[in-house]
This record gives sequence, structure tokens and C-alpha cells, in this order.
Amino acid sequence: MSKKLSIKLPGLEMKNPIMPASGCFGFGREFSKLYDLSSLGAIGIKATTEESRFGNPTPRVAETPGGMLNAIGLQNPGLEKVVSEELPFLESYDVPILANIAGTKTEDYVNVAEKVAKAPNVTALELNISCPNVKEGGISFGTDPEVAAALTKAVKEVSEVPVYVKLSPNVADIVTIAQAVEQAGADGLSMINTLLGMRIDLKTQQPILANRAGGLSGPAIKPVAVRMIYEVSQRVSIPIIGMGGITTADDVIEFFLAGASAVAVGTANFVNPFICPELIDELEERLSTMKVDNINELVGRSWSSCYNQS
Amino acid sequence: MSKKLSIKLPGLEMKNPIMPASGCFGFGREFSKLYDLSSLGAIGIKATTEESRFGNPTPRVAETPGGMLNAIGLQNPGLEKVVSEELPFLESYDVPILANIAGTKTEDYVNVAEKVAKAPNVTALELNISCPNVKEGGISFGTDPEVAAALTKAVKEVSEVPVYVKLSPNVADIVTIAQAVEQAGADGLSMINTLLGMRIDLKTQQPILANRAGGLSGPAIKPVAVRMIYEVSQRVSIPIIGMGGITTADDVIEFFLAGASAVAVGTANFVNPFICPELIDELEERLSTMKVDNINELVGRSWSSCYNQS
Amino acid sequence: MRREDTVVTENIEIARNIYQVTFKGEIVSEMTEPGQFLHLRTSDQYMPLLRRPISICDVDIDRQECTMLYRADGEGTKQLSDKRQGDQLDVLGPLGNGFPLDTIKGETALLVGGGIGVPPLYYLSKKLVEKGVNVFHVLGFASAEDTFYKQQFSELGETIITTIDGSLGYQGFVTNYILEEQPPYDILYSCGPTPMLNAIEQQLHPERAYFSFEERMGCGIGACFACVCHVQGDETGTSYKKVCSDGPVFPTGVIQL
Amino acid sequence: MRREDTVVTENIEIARNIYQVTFKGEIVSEMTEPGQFLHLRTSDQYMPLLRRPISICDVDIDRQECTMLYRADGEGTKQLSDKRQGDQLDVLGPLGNGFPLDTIKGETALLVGGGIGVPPLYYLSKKLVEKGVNVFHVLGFASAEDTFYKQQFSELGETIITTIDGSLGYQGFVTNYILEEQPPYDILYSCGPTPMLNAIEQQLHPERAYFSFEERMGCGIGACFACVCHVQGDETGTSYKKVCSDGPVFPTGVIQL
Ligand SMILES: Cc1cc2nc3c(=O)[nH]c(=O)nc-3n(C[C@H](O)[C@H](O)[C@H](O)COP(=O)(O)OP(=O)(O)OC[C@H]3O[C@@H](n4cnc5c(N)ncnc54)[C@H](O)[C@@H]3O)c2cc1C
Ligand SMILES: Cc1cc2nc3c(=O)[nH]c(=O)nc-3n(C[C@H](O)[C@H](O)[C@H](O)COP(=O)(O)OP(=O)(O)OC[C@H]3O[C@@H](n4cnc5c(N)ncnc54)[C@H](O)[C@@H]3O)c2cc1C
Ligand SMILES: Cc1cc2nc3c(=O)[nH]c(=O)nc-3n(C[C@H](O)[C@H](O)[C@H](O)COP(=O)(O)O)c2cc1C
Ligand SMILES: Cc1cc2nc3c(=O)[nH]c(=O)nc-3n(C[C@H](O)[C@H](O)[C@H](O)COP(=O)(O)O)c2cc1C
Ligand code: FES
Ligand code: FES
Repeated sequence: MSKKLSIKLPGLEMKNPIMPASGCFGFGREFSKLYDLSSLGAIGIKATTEESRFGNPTPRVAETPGGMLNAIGLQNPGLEKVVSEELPFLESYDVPILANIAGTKTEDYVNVAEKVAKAPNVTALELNISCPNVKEGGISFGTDPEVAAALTKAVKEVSEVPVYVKLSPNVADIVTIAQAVEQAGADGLSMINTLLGMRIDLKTQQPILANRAGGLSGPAIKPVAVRMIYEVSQRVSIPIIGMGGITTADDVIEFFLAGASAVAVGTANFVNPFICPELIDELEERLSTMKVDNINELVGRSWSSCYNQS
Repeated sequence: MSKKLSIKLPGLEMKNPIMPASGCFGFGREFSKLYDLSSLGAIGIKATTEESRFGNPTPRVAETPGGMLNAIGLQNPGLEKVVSEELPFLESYDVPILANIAGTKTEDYVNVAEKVAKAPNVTALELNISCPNVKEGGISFGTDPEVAAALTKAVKEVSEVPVYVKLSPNVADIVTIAQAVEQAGADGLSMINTLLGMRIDLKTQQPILANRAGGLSGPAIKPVAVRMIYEVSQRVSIPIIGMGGITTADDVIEFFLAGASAVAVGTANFVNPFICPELIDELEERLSTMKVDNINELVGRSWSSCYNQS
Repeated sequence: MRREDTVVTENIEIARNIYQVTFKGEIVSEMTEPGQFLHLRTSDQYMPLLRRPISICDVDIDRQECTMLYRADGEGTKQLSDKRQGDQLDVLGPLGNGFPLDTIKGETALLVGGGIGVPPLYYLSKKLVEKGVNVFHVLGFASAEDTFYKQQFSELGETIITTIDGSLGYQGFVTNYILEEQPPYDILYSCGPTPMLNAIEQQLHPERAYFSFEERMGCGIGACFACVCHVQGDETGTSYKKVCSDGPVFPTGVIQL
Repeated sequence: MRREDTVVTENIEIARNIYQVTFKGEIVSEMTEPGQFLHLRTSDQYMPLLRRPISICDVDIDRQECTMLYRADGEGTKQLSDKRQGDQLDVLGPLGNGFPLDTIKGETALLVGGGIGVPPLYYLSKKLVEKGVNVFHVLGFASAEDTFYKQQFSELGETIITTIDGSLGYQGFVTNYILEEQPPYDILYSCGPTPMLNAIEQQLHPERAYFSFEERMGCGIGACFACVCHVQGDETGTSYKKVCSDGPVFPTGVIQL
């Protein structure tokens, strides 16, 4: 692997800019049977909460045109088990972990953040302030700039590693929220989480998901993600991990041009579990064809360069 | 045509619940060569502004997975011509017109509303407070409940016909805005307008649309529309004209189950210009199979009935 | 487990909306465990987006051919039914844990299938017969037109067909037949709709039985938590099993029905 | 104009990434005007969502067959290139206004095509020849491998091929050739990339000429305002023409290049 793909972000020294997105890769165990996890740029692990959570009743997934809805409801084994079992398992791989953390109150986040950040292979945190699938909060942290900033500040105070804040796309003005968390000390942003959506089953005449609404992910939301990253990257000076519908190396490049400095791949792992290593290979080739020495050069080119517009 | 499909909404006595969505049908001239416009439930005409507008530079459309982006920029011949040429042309058909009106200041809206509402075949207005493609305002009317309410009130004061307010999906809390315009006197809601999106061309490394960002429509946004209609219809008592990605009779039924009382078909007209009459026929058949006497019965069934959930 | 673009060798309708598809590929050599499933991509675009879980019905290891039976019903399975000979079929698998064969001590196995739950029992039955087990099949369908593989099963052992409308074989549910006729068995294997599995558990109280479950899936490999089920007797409500990777086959008494 | 599910009778690669597709359908009887285009749906799913505008290249009214040539480049045209004989092709059309034939008074027509702008000139040339007009073709390509229909055009009239790299015919742009050789003509018809049309207008100043334009389209029928162009000499900036329904063919001097 050449140096074309290597990038360095706060807390994340990555061999390449590709990481699986939180919630779409569990804690890596299943995928570790398919390929060497050390080939990944980083790993975004499933949201960890203080207590273990069963999550929502099933059905938890439904399909939509070019996308899918999920309402998993942050199922996870809880802080203790994540720290004692899941993270140590991942230590056998040479790959930085971006630990996604969630909660319903500020104290939850702070407590989980403090403990998870101490794990040797967790080199950055991802604050999930945008999960649409838990009733008791979650998303409200992501729609109010002041609340989001206060939470960021509280977590920054206890975290030993850099903190990325994962933004919700279900807002009118994402720039204001991004700037608020930047000011509160966030080291980077992850965007976007899922859009809120619903599908109704014509036979039962009820929403397919037991939780009724769910988070929309996959190719369908890609244009929304690209637009938001384009807007935000011009107005903040912290790096953005871009995600939302990525399925091809061209998509990765599109996110970089929009202003992302790394990308996460979510839903596409379900369609093709080998997608991440495949994208890494294809990206390397694409950059050679494009005569780009390091993918870094592409960050924000859609707004920073003076290329002629056709 | 039986009575299965006929519905009655403020200002709109419709033979069936299908109307083309504003901006996707021009002023009906092109489609009048393809089929009898009198077969439609109603017609949503292109946004009318006080002055004629050329709109944005091209390219104005781009494709995305399961959807498309547009940045037409409200091109239209202006109030005078719409009233003197376009509306009289439509008078030869037996179909109510839902006149979509747009502007950049409250006075624009008020002036256009007052005059357009006087046309004999305009039986209802649709206030476009959500166009993402004009810089000078448009969308800001759609994201602030107070501003939206004030505009609604001002238009209601001058309009001789019922007023539907077309909501933007680019907000964190659509229920509050819906309730605000209901309280301000809106007779109905249209939802949803397009989501804001972008696509970047890898060759030019610039956004494909000359306007850079544009409005995302088509199947990709259907789950977002269904979710918003589901939420809003439970919290307001005015009817909702549903739209966003409708392409099949099943989609129409899904929107009714979510809480819509009529639907508009936008992007699908570009894929198949005969879609509206085809949907009307299919819908009639579907309702027979479902043993539904009038489509009205389906409104909001996903939340109002006690069907067992599987 | 791997992902492979296999080649369709045949795809035909064998009963009302029921298709039999056969494909060829190296992946077939891994398919030695009956009750496992394959996760299929039916479109190379993203409509539908997700894969479809379909059971292995029969395997010819030598010819590297695998057969599946499926009902063409929704978007994905309808697309699958459009595949023609020579078309590519993207297969991920084999996935999950199938029916355990090692533990079988009894002389007679009762295989109870319902509708589109019947296919995995065919490969199971073949494997049992190979081991010298005596197999007895009770296969339930809605109606004569929905019935398939009667001949194939009969070649392996006694085969009772039940139909709800009585248009073929015994009239009634599979459980009605079994309660009435009391065929003797040492172990029971079943796959079919949840109400059927429930009736078997509640009415037959089999001592040793394995059920194959269905749940909507995302990944199919245990990573997304789409397919979780509650566990019987779990008071905390936080224990779970994933149908895709812990199952789809579980001993009775494990999954909360 | 109508929409019809026609049937593909042939789809073959005739030059590097250039395909020739022929389909059969009743819709073909309406295709009497050269320069009109068809709006094709390449997928029955919604990826890609929109139709693709492709020009009519040749028509056999008696056999109800129409031929189009296209470059398989992006998502939609690549899908089109996967169609096999017997597959359905959803065609909307014929659309737009083609090249006017009634007004032709001159004896010689110069047909200038560039790359994938060449195809509509073939049907035009055939129609002109039918009317007794003397045709002269100058067809520009990037390279020899990209060249197509040389033989077909030669059968209708003199045909000059130009290539940018000189690997076939005259080396240079079509305008270079015309300026150098000054072939006499009474009317000029052209279709090709905008820079080529621009060069023709700026360098050749043809008195009577018709250009066929391209613009990204939504509906293709004049309803969505996706394909508007500014009009030459319009000071208000609000005049426009729609390429799909006012064009795609316009007399020179109308559209702002
Ligand atoms: C382990 C396992 C083995 C199976 N084996 C077979 C088999 O051999 N033959 C067969 O015909 N069917 C089998 N099924 C059921 C089959 O997966 C569904 O019928 C199929 O996914 C429906 O897809 P569709 O495109 O027709 O329906 P759609 O309505 O388009 O499906 C929408 C979504 O729901 C999911 N879904 C719908 N019904 C089911 C279901 N019953 N179980 C799980 N997911 C569902 C789909 O996978 C898809 O994600 C099996 C299911 C599981 C879990
Ligand atoms: C009136 C007219 C006649 C045409 N005739 C022919 C022909 O005979 N043969 C041929 O090969 N091409 C022709 N073209 C160009 C052809 O439409 C595009 O090459 C094709 O749409 C590209 O689609 P794609 O799926 O390959 O590309 P994509 O990149 O997937 O296209 C994305 C979108 O951009 C549009 N688009 C891309 N390039 C063009 C273009 N040059 N013009 C208009 N829209 C474009 C597509 O229609 C689609 O909506 C014609 C265009 C027009 C307007
Ligand atoms: C099944 C599923 C579970 C998810 N769980 C989480 C989660 O636990 N924490 C989180 O921050 N995001 C979660 N997400 C969101 C993804 O990380 C990602 O932001 C989103 O899916 C968009 O990317 P995609 O389109 O590539 O999937 C989840 C997404 C899916 C589909
Ligand atoms: C090309 C185009 C132009 C549009 N113009 C308008 C408009 O002038 N006024 C308006 O209120 N909505 C406009 N819309 C939005 C549609 O009316 C509709 O709300 C939206 O496209 C979602 O429906 P769909 O997915 O069926 O297209 C336009 C949409 C498209 C695609
Ligand atoms: S389907 Fe993903 S965990 Fe089972
Ligand atoms: S493509 Fe719609 S107006 Fe021309």
C-alpha cells in the first residue's frame, strides 16, 4: 500500500481514509472472519451506552427506494462488556478505533466517554448526538446548537482522546450546529447520521418498523450528505468524517471533493461485506488514474479550487 | 369512473385524489397533448411570481440514486401572463387548479395571491414557502414557524379561495411549523417539498448543478415524506396533500395510510408522462381489490386504526 | 463463507409462484450443512437494496450446483424469478447454523414443513437418509396448487401432504395430522411459519426438536442486530439470539415464540 | 408522440464504446422527421431515474424498425448497451423539432457532424437525397477507432472523415477542413459538441444553417424547464428556448452559444 491513501486526523492515524460506520460493523468480530481488520483505516464501533440495551422490538429494518430504514435502538452490551470484551478483541488488530458513544443524559455520555477513552486502542470518540431511534433523547441533543455545545464541552473535559461529534441531518441549519460544537472544543465532525423516515406496510396498514419511524441510510441519502458536508466544511476548520450512502470509490472521491477528510461506510457493508477492503483497492487505483499523490489534495476541491465549471 | 376515488377538500372538489405536483407539469399545455386534463383530480401549476423569472443557469437537473436534483429557480412567465394566458388555457378543462405562488417578500406573495385567486378556475392556492432554489428567501419562510404563520395570515386576508401551505422538509420539527400555519388560518397543507441536496461531478470536480445545491425529489425521499405526513396528520386537523416520490398506486395508498387526503405526483411525470391517468386507473382497481368504498376511509389508518401489528 | 458471482443454470416455476433456481459456483463446495441459508443480491442496482435470505434446498457438491426454492412474492424474489440461464447470481454464504446431525441418536426423524419452509428439509432429509436415519415427512400447504417436491420427498421416506382446503392429501394443519395419527419419532425438525412452530411446541411438546426461524435481516452475518429474538425465560429482557448467526436453527425452548 | 415498450432486435458495438441499437414498434411509424429524438428509459427500476435523449439515426417505416447510435459512457447508456435481442425498450417520442426539409431550396447541403452528433445526420441525409438534394458530409472524430458509418454516409454522397489525431482521413477539426477546402454549399446542417457548433458559427458564418443542440433534460417534452437556453440578442435575459420542445434543432443565430 502506497502513501496515496494515508491520512492523519486528530486521534486517527489512518493507512487509508476508509472506515466502517458505527452500527454497521458491530464490534468487528463478524468481519474479522472475512478479512484482516488491520487493512482498514479505522473502525467505527457500535454505539456504547452505560447500561446494556436490548433495543427496539423487531422488525427493525425495512427497505425503501435506494435506501433502508433501521430502528435498532442502540442495542449493545453496555459499557462494562465493551471495555472488558469487545475492545480487547480489537486490540489484536493494528487499527485505530473510533468509539461511538450514546446516552440519554449528559452524565451518561460523560461517564461512558471517560471510561471508553481509556481503552488503549480507542484513539478517538464519536459522540452520537443524533440517533433517531431512541425515545428518551438522543436526537434532541443534535438539533439544538446550545445543547449540542454543552454536551461536547462536558465530554471534552473528561476525554483523554480527541472527540468527533456526529451530526444529525434532520435540521434546518446544520452549519450553526457544526460551528457551535466546534467552538465547544470538538476535534472533528462526523456527518451525516440517518434521516428520519417511515414505510407503511399495505397489508397490515401499519408502519413496517415496530418502532414506527426509523433512520434512513444508503444511496438515497447521499446527495443530502454531500450538500451538508459541502456547506459545513467551508465554515469550520475541524476535519469531517463523511458518510451517507457511500458504495463506490467514486462516492468516496465525491465526499472528499465536498469537503470530507475521511469517510465511513455504513449500509453498504450489508450489501457486500467485503466492501471496505474493495473500496480501499479501487480508491488507490482511481487516484493513480487521476494522478493525485495523496487523497488529502482532494479535500474541499469543489469549493476551494478555481476549476472551470462546465 | 365510480365514486371510490372522489374526494372533497377545501376549494378542491376532485374526481380523484391525483394531481400533478407544482413545477412538474408546467401549466399543463404539454400534457394536454397527451391526455385529457379533465381526467385529473386537480392540477398544481408551476410557481407564479410577480415578475417573470428566467431562473437559474443550466445544468438545472442532476440524477442521484433513486432521485433527482433540480435547481430550476422558479422560472415562470410572471403573474400577468399566467393570469392572461396560462389560466385561461386551462379553463377549457373541467379540473380545479391549485395555484402555487412564490415570492421573496410578504408583499409579493400577497399581491400574487390576491390576483391569482380571482381567476375563475383557481379554486385554491398553494403557498410555496419552501423553494430551496432561490437565494433571496423562499426557504427561510419555511423554516421559521412565526415567519410562516405571519405570511399565511397575510395571504389568507386577501385570498378569495382556500390556502394550502407547502412545507419544507428541511427542518428539525415539522409539526411545530404545521401547527403554526394551521393556527394562522391555513386551510390545508402540502408536503413535502424537496430536500436540499448536491451532486459533484468527478470530472469537473464541481457541483453538477450550476446553482450548486438543488432540491432532491423522487422515490429516494418517499420515506421522509411518509414519516412527516404521519407525524403532522396526527397533530393538525386540516387536510394534507401528500407528495414526495410517488410512482405507483401502492405509493398513493401508503400516503393515504400515513395521513394524506390527496396526493400530488411530481418527478414521476418526467419518467412517464402518462403516469397520472395510469395511477388513477390502477388506484380504482386497487381499492376494489381492497374492498374500500371510498379512498377517504384510508386517511390516517396507520395511526387511527387498531389493526394488529405483526 | 464467501461472496461469489455464480451462474444460473436453471430457474423454473414448479408450483403457483414457487420457483426452483439452480446455480453453479465454487461456493457450493462449502454447503455441507443442511438448514444453512444463502444471502442473495437480486439486483445489481440498489433496488431493492438488501440481500434476500433463502435456504439451501439441495446441493450437488460434485457438479458444484446448488438448488433453492422460493416464492416470488415481493420485489426481490420477483427479480430473482426473472433471472435466466447464464445470468449472474451474487451469492453470499453459506450462512448461519443449520440442523445438527451429529447429535442424532434416534432411529426415526419427523420432518415437519409448512409452505415455503419446506425447502431446507429436503437437503436435511437427504443427509439423514445418508446417515441411515428413518425419515417421515409431514408437509403442509394451503392448497394442491401450492404443493411441490412431493415426489422428491417420497423417494427419501414416507411423505404425508396436508392441505388446508383438503384439495390434496390430508385436510387440515400438519399438527392436526400428527395429533391424529401419532407417527412415532425420536427427534423432530421443523421449518415454517411462526404460528406453525408455535402449534408444534404447544400441542406436540416434542422432547427433542429443532426449529428453523425467520426474521427480517440486514447483514445476514451477525453485525447489524436486525434479526434479534428474545430468549425464553429471560427475565431481564436483554438476552437475545441473532437468527442469522446464532440460528436460523435453534433447539426448541430457546427462542421466545 | 407516444410511449411504447418496443422490442430490441439488435444491439452491437460498432466502434470504440459506440453502439448501434435497433428496435421494433408501432411508434416507429411516427418517426418521419430527421433530427427528432427519443427519450429512453434504460432501467425499469429507478436507477437511473431519468430517461436518456437519443437521436433517431435511421428508420425503416415498413418494418417498423428504428436505429439509434449511442456512446456507452455513463450509467444509463451502459445499461442500454446491456440490452439483448428480445429485451423490452421503453421509448417515448418522437420528440422535438427536427431539421426542416420543406424550406430547402439550394442544390447542395453540407452536413457537418462531430462524434456522437453524427447519427441524426444520417437520417437527414437519406431524406435529403430522397428529395434530390446533393449532400456533402464532413464528419469529425477523435481518432480512427471512434469512427463509424463512413460506408453508410458514402453511399449517400461525398463523405470526408476528419480525425484530430490524423489516424484516419483529414487531420484536424471539421472546420479546418471546410475552411481549407471550401466545399460549396447552399445550406448547412450540423450536430455535435457545442465548441464545434461555435466554431462553425464564428469561422464559417454560414448564411443558412441549422444546428442541433444538447442540454441535460428532465421531462423531454417541455414541462420542467430543465433544458432552457438563452436567446441571442435578448437584453432582458428572460427570453429562452427549450431544447427539448422548441428544438433540439434551431436555425443559427437563435440560441446563445
Ligand atoms: C433463514 C431464512 C431462510 C429462508 N428461506 C427461504 C426459502 O428457502 N424460500 C423462500 O421462498 N423464502 C425463504 N425465506 C423467506 C425469504 O427470505 C423472504 O420471503 C424474502 O426475503 C422476501 O423477499 P421479497 O423480495 O419477496 O419481499 P419484500 O417484501 O420485497 O421484502 C422486503 C424485506 O423484507 C424481508 N422479508 C420479507 N419477508 C421475509 C421473511 N419471511 N423472512 C425474512 N425476511 C423477510 C426481505 O428480505 C426484505 O429485506 C427465508 C428467510 C430466512 C430468514
Ligand atoms: C436531443 C439530444 C440528442 C442526443 N442524441 C444522442 C445520440 O444520438 N447518441 C448519443 O450517444 N448521445 C446523444 N445525446 C447525448 C445523450 O443524451 C447523453 O450522452 C446521455 O444522456 C448520457 O447518459 P449517460 O447515462 O451515459 O450519462 P450520465 O452521466 O449517467 O448522465 C447523467 C445525466 O446527464 C444527462 N446527460 C449527460 N450527458 C448529456 C448530454 N451530452 N446531453 C444531454 N444530456 C446529457 C443524462 O441524460 C442524464 O440525465 C443526445 C442528447 C440530446 C439532448
Ligand atoms: C443498522 C444501522 C445501525 C446504526 N447504528 C448507529 C449507531 O449505533 N451509532 C451511530 O452513530 N450511527 C449509527 N448508524 C448510522 C451510520 O453510522 C451512518 O451514519 C448512516 O447509516 C449513514 O451512512 P450509510 O448510508 O453509509 O449507512 C446506524 C446505521 C444503520 C444502517
Ligand atoms: C423540476 C421540479 C420543479 C419544481 N418546481 C416547484 C415549484 O415551482 N413550486 C413548488 O412548490 N414545488 C416545486 N417542485 C417540488 C414538487 O412540487 C414536489 O413537492 C417535489 O418534487 C416532491 O415530489 P416528487 O418526489 O413526486 O417530485 C418542483 C420539483 C421538481 C422536480
Ligand atoms: S441480519 Fe444483521 S445481525 Fe442478523
Ligand atoms: S427537458 Fe423538461 S422542459 Fe425540456
